[in-house]
Amino acid sequence: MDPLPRRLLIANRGEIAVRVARTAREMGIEPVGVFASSDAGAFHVGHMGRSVDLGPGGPTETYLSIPRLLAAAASSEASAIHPGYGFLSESADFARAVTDAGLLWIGPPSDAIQKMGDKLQARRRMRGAGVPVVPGSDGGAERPGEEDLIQRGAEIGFPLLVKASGGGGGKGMARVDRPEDLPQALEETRRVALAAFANGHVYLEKFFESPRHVEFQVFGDRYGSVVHLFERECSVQRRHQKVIEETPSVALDPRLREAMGRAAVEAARAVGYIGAGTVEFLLDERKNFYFLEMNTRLQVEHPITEETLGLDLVRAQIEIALGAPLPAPWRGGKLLPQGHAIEMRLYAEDSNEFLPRSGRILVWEEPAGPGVRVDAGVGAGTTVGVDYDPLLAKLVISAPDRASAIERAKRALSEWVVLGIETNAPLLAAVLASPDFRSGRYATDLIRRLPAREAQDPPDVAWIAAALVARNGAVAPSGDRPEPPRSWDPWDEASSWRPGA
Amino acid sequence: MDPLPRRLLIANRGEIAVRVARTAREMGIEPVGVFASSDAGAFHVGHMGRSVDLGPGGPTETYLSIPRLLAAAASSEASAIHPGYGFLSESADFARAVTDAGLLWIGPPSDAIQKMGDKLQARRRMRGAGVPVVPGSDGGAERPGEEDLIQRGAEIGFPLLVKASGGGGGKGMARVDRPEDLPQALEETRRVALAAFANGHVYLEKFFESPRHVEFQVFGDRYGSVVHLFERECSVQRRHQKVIEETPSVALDPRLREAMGRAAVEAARAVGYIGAGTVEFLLDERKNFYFLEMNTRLQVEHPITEETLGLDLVRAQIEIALGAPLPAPWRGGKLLPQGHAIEMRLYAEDSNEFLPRSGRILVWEEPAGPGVRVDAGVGAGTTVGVDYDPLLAKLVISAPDRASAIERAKRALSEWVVLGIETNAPLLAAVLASPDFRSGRYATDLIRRLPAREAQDPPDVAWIAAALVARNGAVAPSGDRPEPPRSWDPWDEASSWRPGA
Amino acid sequence: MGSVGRGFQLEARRVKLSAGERTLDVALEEGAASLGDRMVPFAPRQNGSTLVAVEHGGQVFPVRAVREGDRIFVWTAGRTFEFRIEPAAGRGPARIRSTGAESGLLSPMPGRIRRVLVAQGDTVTRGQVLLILEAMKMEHAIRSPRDGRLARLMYGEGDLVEAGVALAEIE
Amino acid sequence: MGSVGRGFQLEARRVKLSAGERTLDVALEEGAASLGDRMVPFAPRQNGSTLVAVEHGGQVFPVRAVREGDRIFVWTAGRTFEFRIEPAAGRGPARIRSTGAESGLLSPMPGRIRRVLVAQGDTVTRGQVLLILEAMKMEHAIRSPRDGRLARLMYGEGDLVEAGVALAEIE
Repeated sequence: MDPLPRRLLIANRGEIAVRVARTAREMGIEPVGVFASSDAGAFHVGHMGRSVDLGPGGPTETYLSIPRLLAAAASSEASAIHPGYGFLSESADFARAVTDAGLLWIGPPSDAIQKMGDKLQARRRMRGAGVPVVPGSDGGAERPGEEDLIQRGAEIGFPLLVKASGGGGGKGMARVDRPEDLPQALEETRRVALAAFANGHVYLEKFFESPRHVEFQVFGDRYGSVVHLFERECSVQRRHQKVIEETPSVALDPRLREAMGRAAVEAARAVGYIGAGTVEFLLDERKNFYFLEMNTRLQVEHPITEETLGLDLVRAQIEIALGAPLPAPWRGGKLLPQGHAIEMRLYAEDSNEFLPRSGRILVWEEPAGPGVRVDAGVGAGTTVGVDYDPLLAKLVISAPDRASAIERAKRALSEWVVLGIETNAPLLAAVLASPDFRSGRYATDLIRRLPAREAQDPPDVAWIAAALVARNGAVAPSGDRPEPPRSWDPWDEASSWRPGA
Repeated sequence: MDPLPRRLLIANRGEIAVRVARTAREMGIEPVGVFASSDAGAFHVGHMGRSVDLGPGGPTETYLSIPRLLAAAASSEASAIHPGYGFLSESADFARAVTDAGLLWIGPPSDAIQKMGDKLQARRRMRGAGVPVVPGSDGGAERPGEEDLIQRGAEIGFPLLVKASGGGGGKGMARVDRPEDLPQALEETRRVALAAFANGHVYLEKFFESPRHVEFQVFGDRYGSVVHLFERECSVQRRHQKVIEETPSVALDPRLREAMGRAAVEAARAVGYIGAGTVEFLLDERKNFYFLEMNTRLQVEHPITEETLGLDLVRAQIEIALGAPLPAPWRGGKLLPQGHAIEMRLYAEDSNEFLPRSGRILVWEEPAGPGVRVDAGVGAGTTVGVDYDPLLAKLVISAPDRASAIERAKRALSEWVVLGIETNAPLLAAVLASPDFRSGRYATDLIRRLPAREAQDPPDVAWIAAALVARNGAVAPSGDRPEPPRSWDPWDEASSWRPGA
Repeated sequence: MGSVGRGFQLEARRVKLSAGERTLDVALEEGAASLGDRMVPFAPRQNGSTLVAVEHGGQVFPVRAVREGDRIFVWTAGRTFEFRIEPAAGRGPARIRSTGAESGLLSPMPGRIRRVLVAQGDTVTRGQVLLILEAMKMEHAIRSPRDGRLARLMYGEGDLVEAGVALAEIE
Repeated sequence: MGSVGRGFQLEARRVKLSAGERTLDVALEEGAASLGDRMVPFAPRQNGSTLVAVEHGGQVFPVRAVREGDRIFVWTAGRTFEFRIEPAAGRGPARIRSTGAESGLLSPMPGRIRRVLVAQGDTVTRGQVLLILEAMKMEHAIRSPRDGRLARLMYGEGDLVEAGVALAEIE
């Protein structure tokens, strides 16, 4: 294995930047953060060894600017870069630029990213590798024209999905129920795709009413070994994006797990994969599985795999990037998951329409205790704006079995105090309480089928507490600016209190 | 198993009260807290389902008052009581009173507590059960007189320890180096013992220069089964009290582990033990082990056992008290520890003389992320007084192996931000960095042999930050009372900020 | 009771609060609170200067509460509630809530105007997409609630808007 | 740099700080700090109203800081430091530190006087136990630093004492 870098630049923000920094420290590597000037006080900056200012502008000019990131690595003398997820994590250009700059790229080879990044190409490769893919419009012609697509649509049948070749993760896709809506859907998807991914190619896919979404964690090393680290059940979604993940999946029996795992390894092999990746499958009611896409990076939900296997996947990413082979026990199939793990994503959004919220976090108390891990990207005082992902933190639960994991998850969720901004905690609680989730018999339509989250009347103590706080802050000493609520101002006492007095 | 109680009264405070409450919630039991009126705003009160005011007075009139605790259980309709550790957890009278009141006692039978509570009696029983005990003055006469003891002292040899029969956990003992000091030591120990334990009996024990302190977790059920859940290495001590514990112990090989485990089980059997208990052993340089004492309650350091075995020991306590048998895998010897766990105790005390500190916690940021568990009894704003144990929180680390556990512990410790009160964090860091601890070759004299913790010069950024805060708080608007430091007052912005503005 | 009085002055106090559709006059006196027409005994319990619990009918219940402007956030028993301080004399001016339900003309979320598809003066039809709002990687189409003429457009492309603000006026 | 200026007013500021044995005049101006006789460029970085980092020589380093009375606590790079604000004109009156090292007559820790073993006026000898102080389950014997006469006893049994306060006077 090559020597460890002295500093690792983390080209990201939020919880994943903090998460990667923790592993870096444990390896004796100084984590270097980056931030947009307008984002100077971001939470992650307070958790790095040091950070570099990427300058003015929005995400595009900063966290997404390859030149500025490379300059930041140079100025901080960081010799390696970890992209986290999102932002440039799946940019083949970035991977190439980092390597060309003589820096260590903590991720898969750029050509593997490219091959999987184009969904059409990827589907073709998978078919070639004998991995089942969702029936779609890309069986024949390289680039089918308008008429071909409309004809294929008729063959596939409705409802179906129009998908952008450059899309993924639920972005750049549209559901079409009737043939007559197809042309407009094609146009709109092309527009979005061009704007979002600079790639206007689209294709059609069979639409499954209520499939499961199950993914496999895979790892490859530069010596040709590829293994999987078991599955993650990701069917609890809203807006085609994951909210709760768990492992193991109740939908898999040993034989199916083995078959899907083998397919995942084949998929990774087909693109010469090195490092950490995730192969996503659709699983239909009849337990047929289809390749959906491969994410060529660390997943948001990677911690549930870490918890059940007792591993640090970020450490494994770094060691493999440094040339280490896959750990022997991984290759020997000696790895056995212990117990059950559940991840809940706390988003700054409402629990019914899932619309993002912004504001300032005034009180932030995290759950803790046995079997509870919180990976947070915010804290008390953090301002949540509109420019970045609304993910606030991840609550990761481990327990000996699924039933006790669910009880523990409910307990932990009930301990979480977040005041000042609306979160989706009520949605998370509703899922944990739903019979479908508890039975394990659920699919991607679980949340759609839940009753709406209704606002509850506050109990007496809540009204009393509100009155206490309202009144204490209501005495205005100077003009219209209310005085800081006395009982809430740590300085009120602090400044008058004297040690030894 | 009997039906679960609807409410569980937790006769304790601080981190253990919160810890027990968490398990209660996961079992669907409402945790009921108690507090002294003078301790009304204690951290644990904010983490219960509800709490009951024990009224005026110090610890003796409140947390140690059996009548008031029983009254609290009655008024809150709690049908079970968990004592935590310390306070009345090892009071046979309390255990009896709780049972007599028709409430469920989450702990061992009162007579088992009694038998182990009197250290002289316990030593005699252990000898009877064939468990090796530390050579001492209690071989012969029931209650040896002054002269007998002085003669025995000569036989045992100096240095030796004078111990109070009612003592334990490092309390009520004195080291004597020269024969001529023995009479005064006997007198002083008797005085302390009478005052502290209402039991003036003392005895002598061989003193070991640098033994290891290794304990075994045991569990018994009411059907006569007794098992051990492996060891905890507790040799990192100051003032005869534990600071860092880890499991497994590097000092034990499989054969020794098996022998000590069997002795621990025998010790518990000898007193008809039911529930969770801990058998403490001295381990000398030649790997001879001697029974030291049995703690008939949950230990502060129980979490490291939970982490390596993936268990919830509090849940097991409650289930066994309700009549459940020991889980089958425990009895079948199927239990195998996974990886390595380390607990670090954060105390409000200085790192050189270990003298307690009091004050107010102004900033409190806990470490988090993979393999990190924090059981805390305080938070931002908590006032730490002189009436209670100075334990602030426990940092529990788990990792695949000892080396990575130590690196993770260092990382987590470096993340911990506690401002406003002095803590022993520098001591904890010094232990983690010491060659003796890292090699695993250490004993109870580890901390004594460390170089003193020297105050370091603050780096530039610390001076700058101090100046920023000093100046922002220096503008005094009214008389001598400085204004709250602007940049630190969450209300300054909050009160002038308007949503949608 | 060392904790009471610490921070809190418990002379009589009265405030009108609303939560969701409910509005209530709450008055606090030493040891008792009147909620609308009900009286309940209570006492605050503080951790240093932080309210951790409220005594209510002899038992003490955990609570967290914080005020920001005229909004108050309260956590208790695992649930969070938002209150508003209402002007003492009856309800104040109707406040715009950001549910996006009432009218497509209100911004349903904070975000940036990604595209403006119409111009002032245009005649628009019900359901027609007027603007595309983007926040946190998500696009949201703002449609006209009815047929009419676009009298005013309050924002242009790239503008930042809060939740619940008016985006356009239609005659 | 939206974050600067938020909360912090960066007009020139000067303060005398001490940490352990070191005392330093620190002056902050927009973008630069003078530490004693050295000038270093700097800028605060805030999270909302919370200082999370300080830019120093082009790189940004995490920091937490808080003031209580004339004491300032700062965390950075995993270590914590305590500062004191010194009166601008030279050092102020010598402050009693609670290390317990200087004199057995100072309370080495906060606690309760458990027992008083001597009376005012008694002649005492060096090393003689005068008081027994108890805190957090721990007993601590306060011994006489020298031979002499016990001129004054400041506290009685059961009294609560802070760290660093004088417990007795010996002539």
